[in-house]
Order: sequence, then structure tokens, then C-alpha cells
Amino acid sequence: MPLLAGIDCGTSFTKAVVLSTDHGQPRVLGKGRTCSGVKVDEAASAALKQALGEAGLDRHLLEYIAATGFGRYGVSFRDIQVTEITAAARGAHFVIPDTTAILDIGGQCTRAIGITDTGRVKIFKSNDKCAAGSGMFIQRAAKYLEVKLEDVGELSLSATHPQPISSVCAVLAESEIINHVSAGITVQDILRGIHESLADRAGALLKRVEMKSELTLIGGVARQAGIARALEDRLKIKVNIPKDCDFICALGAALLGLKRLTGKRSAAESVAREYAN
Amino acid sequence: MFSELFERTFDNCSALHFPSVREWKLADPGRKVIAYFPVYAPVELIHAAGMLPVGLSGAGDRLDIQHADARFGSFICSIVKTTLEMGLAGHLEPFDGFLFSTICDSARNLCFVMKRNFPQMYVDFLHLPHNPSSPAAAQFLAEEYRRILTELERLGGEVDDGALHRSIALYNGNRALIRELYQLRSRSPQQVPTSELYQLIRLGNFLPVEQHTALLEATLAEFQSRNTKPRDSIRIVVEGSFCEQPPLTLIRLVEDAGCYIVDDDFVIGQSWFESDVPTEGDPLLTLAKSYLDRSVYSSVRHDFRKPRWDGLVDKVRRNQAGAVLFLIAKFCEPAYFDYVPYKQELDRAGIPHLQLEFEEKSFTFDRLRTEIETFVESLVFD
Amino acid sequence: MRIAAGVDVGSTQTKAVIMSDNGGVKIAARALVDTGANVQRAAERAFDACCQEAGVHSGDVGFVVGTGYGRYKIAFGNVQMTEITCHAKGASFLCPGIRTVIDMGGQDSKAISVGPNGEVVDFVMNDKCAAGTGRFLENSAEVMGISLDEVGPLSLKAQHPVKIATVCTVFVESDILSYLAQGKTGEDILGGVHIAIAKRTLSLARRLTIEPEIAMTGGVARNVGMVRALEAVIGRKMLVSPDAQFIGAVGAALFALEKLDQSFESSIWRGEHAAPGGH
Amino acid sequence: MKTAMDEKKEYRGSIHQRQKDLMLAWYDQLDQAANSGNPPTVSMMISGNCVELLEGFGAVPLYPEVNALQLAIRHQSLDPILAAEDLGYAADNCAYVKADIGCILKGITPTGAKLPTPTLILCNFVGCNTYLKWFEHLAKLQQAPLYVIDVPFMRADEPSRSDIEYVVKQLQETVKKLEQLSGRKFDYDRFRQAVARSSRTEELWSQIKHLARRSPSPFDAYFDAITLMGPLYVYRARPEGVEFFEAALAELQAKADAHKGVYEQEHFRLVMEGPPPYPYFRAFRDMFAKWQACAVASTYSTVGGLWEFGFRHDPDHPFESVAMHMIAQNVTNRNFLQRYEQIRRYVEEWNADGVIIHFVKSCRLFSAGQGDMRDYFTKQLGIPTLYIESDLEDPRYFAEAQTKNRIDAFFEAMEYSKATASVRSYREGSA
Repeated sequence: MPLLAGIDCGTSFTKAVVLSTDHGQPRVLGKGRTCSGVKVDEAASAALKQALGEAGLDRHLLEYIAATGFGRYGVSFRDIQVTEITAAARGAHFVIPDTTAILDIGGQCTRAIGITDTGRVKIFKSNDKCAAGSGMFIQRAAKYLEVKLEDVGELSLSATHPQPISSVCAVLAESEIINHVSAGITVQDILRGIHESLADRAGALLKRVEMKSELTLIGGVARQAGIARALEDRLKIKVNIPKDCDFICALGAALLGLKRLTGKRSAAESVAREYAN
Repeated sequence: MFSELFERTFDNCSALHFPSVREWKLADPGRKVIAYFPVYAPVELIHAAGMLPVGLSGAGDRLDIQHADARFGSFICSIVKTTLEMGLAGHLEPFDGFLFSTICDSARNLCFVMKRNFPQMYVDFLHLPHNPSSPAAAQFLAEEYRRILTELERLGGEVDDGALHRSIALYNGNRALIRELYQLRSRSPQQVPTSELYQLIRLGNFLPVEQHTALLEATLAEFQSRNTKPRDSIRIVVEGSFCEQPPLTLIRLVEDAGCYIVDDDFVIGQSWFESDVPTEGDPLLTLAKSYLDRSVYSSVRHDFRKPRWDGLVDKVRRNQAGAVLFLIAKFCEPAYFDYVPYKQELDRAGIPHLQLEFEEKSFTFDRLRTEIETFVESLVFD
Repeated sequence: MRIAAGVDVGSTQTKAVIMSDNGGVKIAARALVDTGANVQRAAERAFDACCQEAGVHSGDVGFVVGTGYGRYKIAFGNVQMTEITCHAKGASFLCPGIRTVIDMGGQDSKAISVGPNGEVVDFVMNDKCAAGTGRFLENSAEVMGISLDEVGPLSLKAQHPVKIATVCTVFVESDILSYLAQGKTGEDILGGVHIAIAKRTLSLARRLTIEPEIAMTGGVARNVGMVRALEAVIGRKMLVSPDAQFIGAVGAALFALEKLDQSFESSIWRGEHAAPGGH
Repeated sequence: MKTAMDEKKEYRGSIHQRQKDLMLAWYDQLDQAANSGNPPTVSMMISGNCVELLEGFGAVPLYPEVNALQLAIRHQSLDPILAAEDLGYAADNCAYVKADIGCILKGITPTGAKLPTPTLILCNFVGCNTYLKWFEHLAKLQQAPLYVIDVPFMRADEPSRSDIEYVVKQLQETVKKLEQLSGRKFDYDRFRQAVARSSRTEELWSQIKHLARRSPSPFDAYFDAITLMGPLYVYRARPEGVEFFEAALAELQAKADAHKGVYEQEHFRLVMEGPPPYPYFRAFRDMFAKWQACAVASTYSTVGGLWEFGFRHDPDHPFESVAMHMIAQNVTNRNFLQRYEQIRRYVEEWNADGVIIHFVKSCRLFSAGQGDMRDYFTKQLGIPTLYIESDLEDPRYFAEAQTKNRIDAFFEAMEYSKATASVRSYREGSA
């Protein structure tokens, strides 16, 4: 029974999962999560330690470690690294097998990924020109409008005259909000406007990755700020939110690791067989 | 090691103050140096006039833009700004003239902004025909070349047909070698790393053609003698960097991510003829005809007889490439536009592709690296 | 004696100043509040606080000029003027003889050529692209998990300031993160950030003719690191008034005083600045 | 004092309605062509258009730009732009092109009238490389024949003999092409007549432009001129065009003689450089109206042709004069320094107080280098110049508050210098 780990070194958090198989089926045994800080290696070990702890296992038992995320090359003890996009696709596919599109609303960059029925990345589009659709932007807006992030969703629902945000630069979009405020527009209408513009931009990205009638939403801020609802209303689609979706990338990395590992094994076995004869 | 030699030569040549150019001038101060903006420039005319043609290809990350931003504002590509900045910062002092051409709207306006800011220089604008199907085009271009040659003669003295023919022959030889290098790379990319070939070709921007040709020969031999073992990589064609040039690091990054670049349009101006220009007859007319019928396609050359998108699909097939990587300079409108028909034709032909944006001056690539690696991973993992 | 007020409703903070004129023109009181989501309230709060500190009745204030993005929301204001005009006026009052004003705020950065009477001769503001504004510093501070007040002093400790590729306020984050990953020190990174903004600001100011007498205004003027960095790239010392962040309000108050003044010069301004929502 | 609201801004004489009718009639012709295949239609660019040549076939011009701007003024440009971006066009591609492509994809037209697939897509290049891409892509999308007239750019002060011959030859090639495609014979006399009418229309238009030298100016040479431009490009070579501009001149002449200006009091006289932000056309105009600032000249109104400095089409040399118009007598094919010179002349001869440079991100032909232009006017000539950025088609690039703020500050400053000047003269007078 193979034992391996996937570690996702994100810009703010580092997440790890410990994975094994159960009658050939991958199973998560433990999860760990720490702040990334400056030293990637340390954060990775810490997260891994947590995950192993939860699984009640010892590190030396691990056969294979796959790293992903911004700091993937910083994990000195990795066996392989893959990008967070590849990992997200595999992870989401494992959790929600029939999903065809993934939307990742990250800190500064929103990303849409179209995947095949095997969980392979078919096509992806990042919106790195316009961070006005990013998580950081909503956080700032909430801060400026003096509302808690988790209230944003509810408030925006009670809007009567949504005020769209047209600017395609996060900073100028902030000025726009400020202008709205000084024009006396209600917080609700502004928040709803932000949500709608954000959904529209995401929609444009998703069109380019051939989204059908559903998508899987990952990325922490997005969930808190009630964006899922906005997406459903605006784009008329089903939005899946995998449980503990922060770990999707770590999981995806682990799954790819498993692929490599089992691949290597069978190769090794066949070689062994040759020598046997 | 060969590649180190490159980098030294490359760094030396492309240094902000153009040391190799100053050397050349120092050897005989009477001689003139004419800088040309990418992409298509009639270097033969400049060479025949006894001058050194130098390709301006921006300043990479070597220069902070301090003045040019104020002149060109937002939404304008970097090479336009760095070129003006080099001038305003005094780095273009060794040049006697600048030659621009009809490649894009920003570059054209740059020509006249340069004219205003450097009145003592010879600044000229070459109109390359956009209507090759017109029987009148060749004659027009020949006369356009004549006009420019007359200006050059005013700077450097009489030029006869013999001299023009000799220059044409020299550049024919140079380009033939470049074609051979490209073919070798396509046959066995492991022997010809693009990061090296790229520098080699770019050196043609700075070095006198005679020197460059010699260097090409030497390098070709060196490449042929290598027996590097192939890596597990995907064969790709790079498209879109015909004018502003990507940082070397980015090209390395593409290779490290597991790609063999088997064809590209880097520094396209150095290899803009698909076959030799005839060396008899009226040299200006043959050059003109060659531009119309013999020059390689690019996003800044318009010929509605043969669409560029066919050119790309063709290129992919010819090189048995598995994918296309669009490396597009930020705010390069011609490249942005062509991406659409290119994309449509590639999709139709079932050829996977990825579009990335760069700036000559960028030097952190985490975002791009993630996307390139994902692209490769999506092609290798089942 | 004449009492007038200027209220500058900025994007993040609202400033009010009361000025009096008996004998010489003096600042009688200042007040500063966060603008927040209710601009009108913010203006009132700042104004009232200011009256209180000056010990005057709002009724005693003869004329109020509003400026800043929220100026049209100042219900009690008599006239509105742009902060550009007010900055020039205020700067030449607080730093007599200055000819060039460099103002760095959260959303905008601008440079103004100022005439002998504090009038605007020419001005430029950051392009459609907000690169290099004060917000750039805030984001950097946030990414590095330190407070905005720390960034300036820290940046001065830089040994080998890093090179910052983008002055894009939004994407500087990835630059900083990769430097942190490379193990660069916070000081060196912040040093690089400050230099990057300074250069960007200089290239903005270059669109004007930069005169030797330069003043820096706006919230960022309180950041000593930014002031030094700018001085380094410009190659000149800059005047920074302790009232730097009140300069818009001061300018507005000065115009208000002129309104009360019946002399001929002031008639230049009479009724000229009314805009929708004005009187 | 007056505010923007109660200022009477637009020039609204009887010709305003006639302009509307003419443009609707044009769309009707296009609609008819879409249904019946007759008359033949030719897609062309506004800049240096050779509408006279089409008259020789009784063909109707189809101007994608006009459709695009109509859409923007009606606040309908964003959807088609997004549709084009879904196709892969970049955020930084010309939004005119995106809007036009988007309309074809979605079957949108400005008035609802059907638009035909053109008999010929004729790219009259005139300096804008984006035109080449635009028409190439249209030809690919609409499966329509494409022909490019390659117009040599103005690299010297005057076009060379070979420049003119080259264009004349291509015009004649175009004639052959159109004969094949339309099945109609080219009517040379009709062509000459058209050229003759054009020179008449141009004379009238030029006189109208010179009326703006009066103080107050009877019309706004930016905002109002745009209203008059439609007929100029579509009907210049037709009787309707001549009549229209005769009426326009008469009306404006009368207004000028009565010393009636655009505003009750003309406070500032401006030269405008760059296209307007069509998606915010009204809002933008109000920002100037608030200060009773009137444009007395504009470069944008010379995109289709530059006539106020004396050029006219010439019936005695029809092909040559059409070529001349395409090469040398429209702002887009003239080089950047010639544009500086054009603006400088406007400031002097139309006696303006300042220059407004409007950078539009879509159009690099117009905008690339306008910072240098500002440098020239402020530092070399000492002319008050305001530089603002937005876009001519894409509503996402117009920041209303910021733009308003810059414009207000600009006028606050100009006003002070004007006022102090008047104080000085008053003092000198009284002393």
C-alpha cells in the first residue's frame, strides 16, 4: 500500500495531504496547513508534520512527495513538482469526477481551467491583466466600505440598484468605488456591482475554456465573500464548492505523485521479472 | 565553453553603449553607422554605402525608462520607449542615422518623434508596400530604395551597382547559413539549444556582416560536432517575437520546462528572405521584388495573396512540431491581432497552443513559468 | 477678523482647516478623520472637530471652500475647487517661493508647476495606469506583513536595494514574493520599492519643467524613505511642510479667505467656481 | 451663474435634422443592398476615403468606423467588444475593430437596418496599420473579396511623383476589380462629376471651418463638427452633399453674423487633438460646456480630409487629385510632425487659448507619442496643454471623476491667468 504526500506551497498558506490507497482507491489520511512565511522548506515540513500527525504516521514511511504551488521549487525534499494549475485540475476531478471547468479566484489572479474526463488540463486562461476580479480586490473593497468579508455576500443580495465596476485595473477600480461612495451610492449597491462585474469577468474567462453548465470554485476568499451565489445568479450555472477546497491542489499533486509512483513500480517489477527469468 | 563565449560576445555587443559599434567606428572615424528599427530593413543598401547597419532591438532590462514614459504614455510597447530612452539618455551617440519602416503605428510615430528630438541625425522612414499584388509595387519600392540610397550617398558618397551586388551576395551567404542552422536545429534540437542560436542570430544586429558570417560558420561546425543525447521534450514552434525580443532567461525557461523550440521568428529581420536574392540585373529592383515575393511572413508584412495563418500551420507541419507557443510582446498590436486567425487555424488543424505575454525588460517569470509548465504537463501527463 | 475654512475630502482621509486673517493669515485649527463610506458625514465631522479646536461657531466661519474627490458632497460648502488648484495655493503658502509641487496620494500622484502667486501654471497626473501611487507602498507593506509607517524607515536601511520590475500596484506582490523566496532582506526589497516609485514619479514630473524649489505634499510625504528616495533621483532637496497632508485644505481655506476679502484681486475668483451642486 | 445644465450647447439648426435624415437614408440604401444585392457596396475606411471612385459605379460606401461609433454613442459598444474578446482579441486591441467584428458575429447594427456583405472590401490603407488587420479579418470573417490600396505614408513634406503614380495605378486596378465584381462598367464622366461635386462640398466645408475663427465661434469645431462629418464622408460627391453643406454654411454664416456663439459667453477657445470618447460623448462635452469652452478647431475633423488649408479635388485631374487626397490631405496619412504643425496653425490662425490632447488607447496612430506632442506645445511653444486618457469605443477606459477633475483644474488655471491678465490691463488702463 503506497504512502505519499502532496504539498501545496501557496503565497499565503502551505497545505499538505498524506495519501494512500484503499483497494486501489486513493484515500486521504491526513491534512496539514500553516502560514507560508518566508522559508518555503520550513513551512512545507511543518504542514507535512501536521498531516502526518493527523494520519498518525511517521515521515520515514513516505515513499513519494509531490510539491506544487508558488514555492514548489523551494521544497528540497520533493520527488517531483507540478504547477498548481495541473494539480488543481487533478484534485478537483478526484473530488467532483464529472466537473469540466474550474474557477480559481486567487489573491491577485483569477484563473479558469477546462479539464478532460481524466482530469487532464485541456485549456486554461489566467486573467493577470485585470486584478479587479481578484480576491485581494474584494478584501480591499470590504475594508474600505467598512464591512466584514463574510458579510459581503449577504449585503450584496439586498442591493436595489447595482453599480457595476467598469475599470480593468484594481487600483482604478478602487477609485471608482470611492467615486461611487462620494456620489452617495449605498454600500449594498456597490458590493453587488463588484460581485456582478466579477462574475462577468469570470464568465468571459470561462467561455474561453469551453465551460458547460457547471464549474468547480476553489480559492478561499471567493467562498467567504459569497461569490458562488453571484456566479450562479449571473452566469446561470451550477457552482460546485468542494469541501475543504483549500486542499484541492495538495491533493492533486499527491494524486499525480501516485500516478508516477505506481508507474515506476510496474516498470521496476517488469525489470525484476526479466532478471528472475 | 562555447555558450559562455556567446554570452560574453552577446553582452559586449548588446551593452547599452554599443561597444562593438564604437570599436568599428574608432577603426576608421570617417565611416558612418546607421541604426535600423526591426523588422525588415534593406541592410544591403547601408552596407553597400560603406556604412555599418545596426539593428536596434530595445534595451532589455539594462535601462530604466526615465524620459520616454512621458513621451509615449500607457499602452505602448517597451521597445518603442527604450529606443527613444536610449537616445534621450545619450546612448545612441555613435549613430549617424536611424531608419524606420511601416511595421506598426507606434514605430511610425516613433520615427518622427526621433526626428524632432535628434535634429542633427539623419532619420528616415521606409514605406514598404502593403499591396504586393499590384504590378506597380515593385517599381514603387525600387524607387523608394533609390530615394534612401540617395540620402545615404549624401552621407557617405557614391554607390554603384557593383557594390550593391557584392553586398547582396554577402548577405545571401549570411542568411543561407542561418537557414542551415535552423534546419539543423529542427533535425536535432538537442545539438542546437535555442538559447544559444538566439544569441548567435541576434549578434547579426551588431556585428559587421563579414564577421557575423564567419561566426555563423564556426558555430555551425561546433553544433554539428556535438553529440548531445536527446531529452524527453515536446517540439514547439515559437511565434510572435518578431520585433521586441524576449529576455534570454525566458527562452531558457521555455527550454527547461521541457520544450524543444524547433522554429521561431526571433529577430526575424536577420533572416527575412526565404531564398537568395539574385545578384544580377538592377539591384534595387531585385531587392524590391525579393521583398514582395521572397520575404518570410510575419505579423507586420501584409500580403493577401498568401495569408500568414497558412504560413504558421505550414511551419508547424514542416518541423513536425507538436504545439505552438505565442510569445507576444506586451502592447504589440500586430501580434495581438494575428493571434486570432492563427488560433482559429491551429484549432482547425488540431494543434495545441499557448499564448504568453512578455516585456523585454521583465526579469521575474514565476507567472509565465507556471503557465509554460502547465502547458507541458498537460501534453505529457495522460 | 475674517474666519474661513477649507475642507479636503480625500479618498482615504478627510482634512479640514480653519484660517483666520487679522493682521497676518494664520492656520487656526486642523482636523483629520477617515473618510470611510459616508463622505458627507466625514466632511461634517472634520469641519465640526475643526471649529471646536479653533473655539469658533460654525456660524462664525464666513466662507467654506471644498476640495478633493468628495468635494461635491460637502453640503455646507460655498464653493468647490479641484485639489490641484488648492495644492498649489496651499503649498506656496506653507513653503513660500516653491515652484514645483510633487503630490503623492493613495490613488493619484501629480506634479504641479506653481506661479509666484500660488497659481497653477501647468500640471500632470498619473496616467490611466495607477502605477507608482501611494497604494503601491500600502500593497508592499501588506505583502510583507508590516505597517505602512514602518516601510519608510526600513527602506533607508537597504544595503543592496533590489530591482523592481513592475510599478504595477497590483502585481508588485509577485515580485516581492519571489524576492522573499530568494531570501532577500525586507530592507533591500523596500529600498527597491521606494526607488521604483521615486523613478516613476520623477518621469511623471519630467513632463513639466522641474524648478529647483520643490515641495512634496500628500500623505506619502510623511514617509521619510519616499522623500529621501525622491530627493536621490531628482538630485535636489525638497521642502516638506509638517502640514504636508493638510495642504489641500489650507489652499481651499486661503481661497475662502480671499472670498471674504473685498479687495479687487479676490473678484478674480468671485462666482467662477460654482459647479452643479455649488451654491 | 450658469451651470452645464442650462447652457445651450449643441448647434441645433434645421440642418441637424437633415443630417439625421441623410444618415438614415444611407442606412436604408445599405439595407436595400443587403436584401437585393443592389446597389453594389464597398467597405472603406473613413480616412482618405475615395468615395468619388465609387460614384463611378453608383456604389455605396460602407464605413465600419461609422457603425462602431454610432454603437458607442448609443452605449451599446461593450457587448460586441466582449464578443470579439471571447474570440481571442486582446484587451489592448483597437476597440473599433472589436466592436465591428462583434457586431458581425452577433448580427447587431446601429439602426437595426440590415448591413450587406460588401461587394468589395477596399482597404484604403492611409497610415493606419490596424486598418490592414481589420479589413483582412473582415474579409476572412465575411468571406468577401479584399483589395488593398497601399498609400505611401507622408515621409516628406510633399508626396513624390512616384508616390502619386503608384496610387493612381492602384486606383485603376481597383476600377478593374470593381468592374469584375459588380458587373457594372465604370462611368468615367460620372466619376469626374463626382470629383467636381466633391471640390464644391469641400469648399463649403472649408468655409464653415473658417467661420470658427470668428469670436464667438458659431459652432463647436469638435463636438458639432462630428455631426457634420457623416454627410461629408457618405455624400461629399453627391448632390445631396452639396445641398446639405450649402444649407449648413448659410445657417452658420447667419449665426456668425449675428454674433451668436455656442455659449452665451465664449470663455475659452480650444484646439482638440484626438478622437472623442464616444461612449461618454455627452458627459465629455458637458465637462467643457460647464466652462463655456468652445473648440474652434480639431484634428479629428480632418481624418476624412484636410481642406481648410486649401486642397480641393480637381475634375481636370480626377485620379491624380483622388490620389493626392489619399496621400497628403488627410490627417492620418500625414506624419506626426505635420500634425504638430497643423495644431500650431490652428492655435495661431484660429486664435485659441489652449490645446486638449485626448489619448485614446485604441488608436496608436493617433496617440502613440502624444506625450512628446505635449512636450512640444508646453515647453517649446508655451501653450497651455491638457493631456487626458480614455478610449473612443471602450467604455471601460473612461474614468469620469478623474477626467472631470483634470479638466476642471486645467480651466481653473487658465481662468486665473486670463483674469490676472485682465486685471493687469485694467491697472495699466487706469494708471
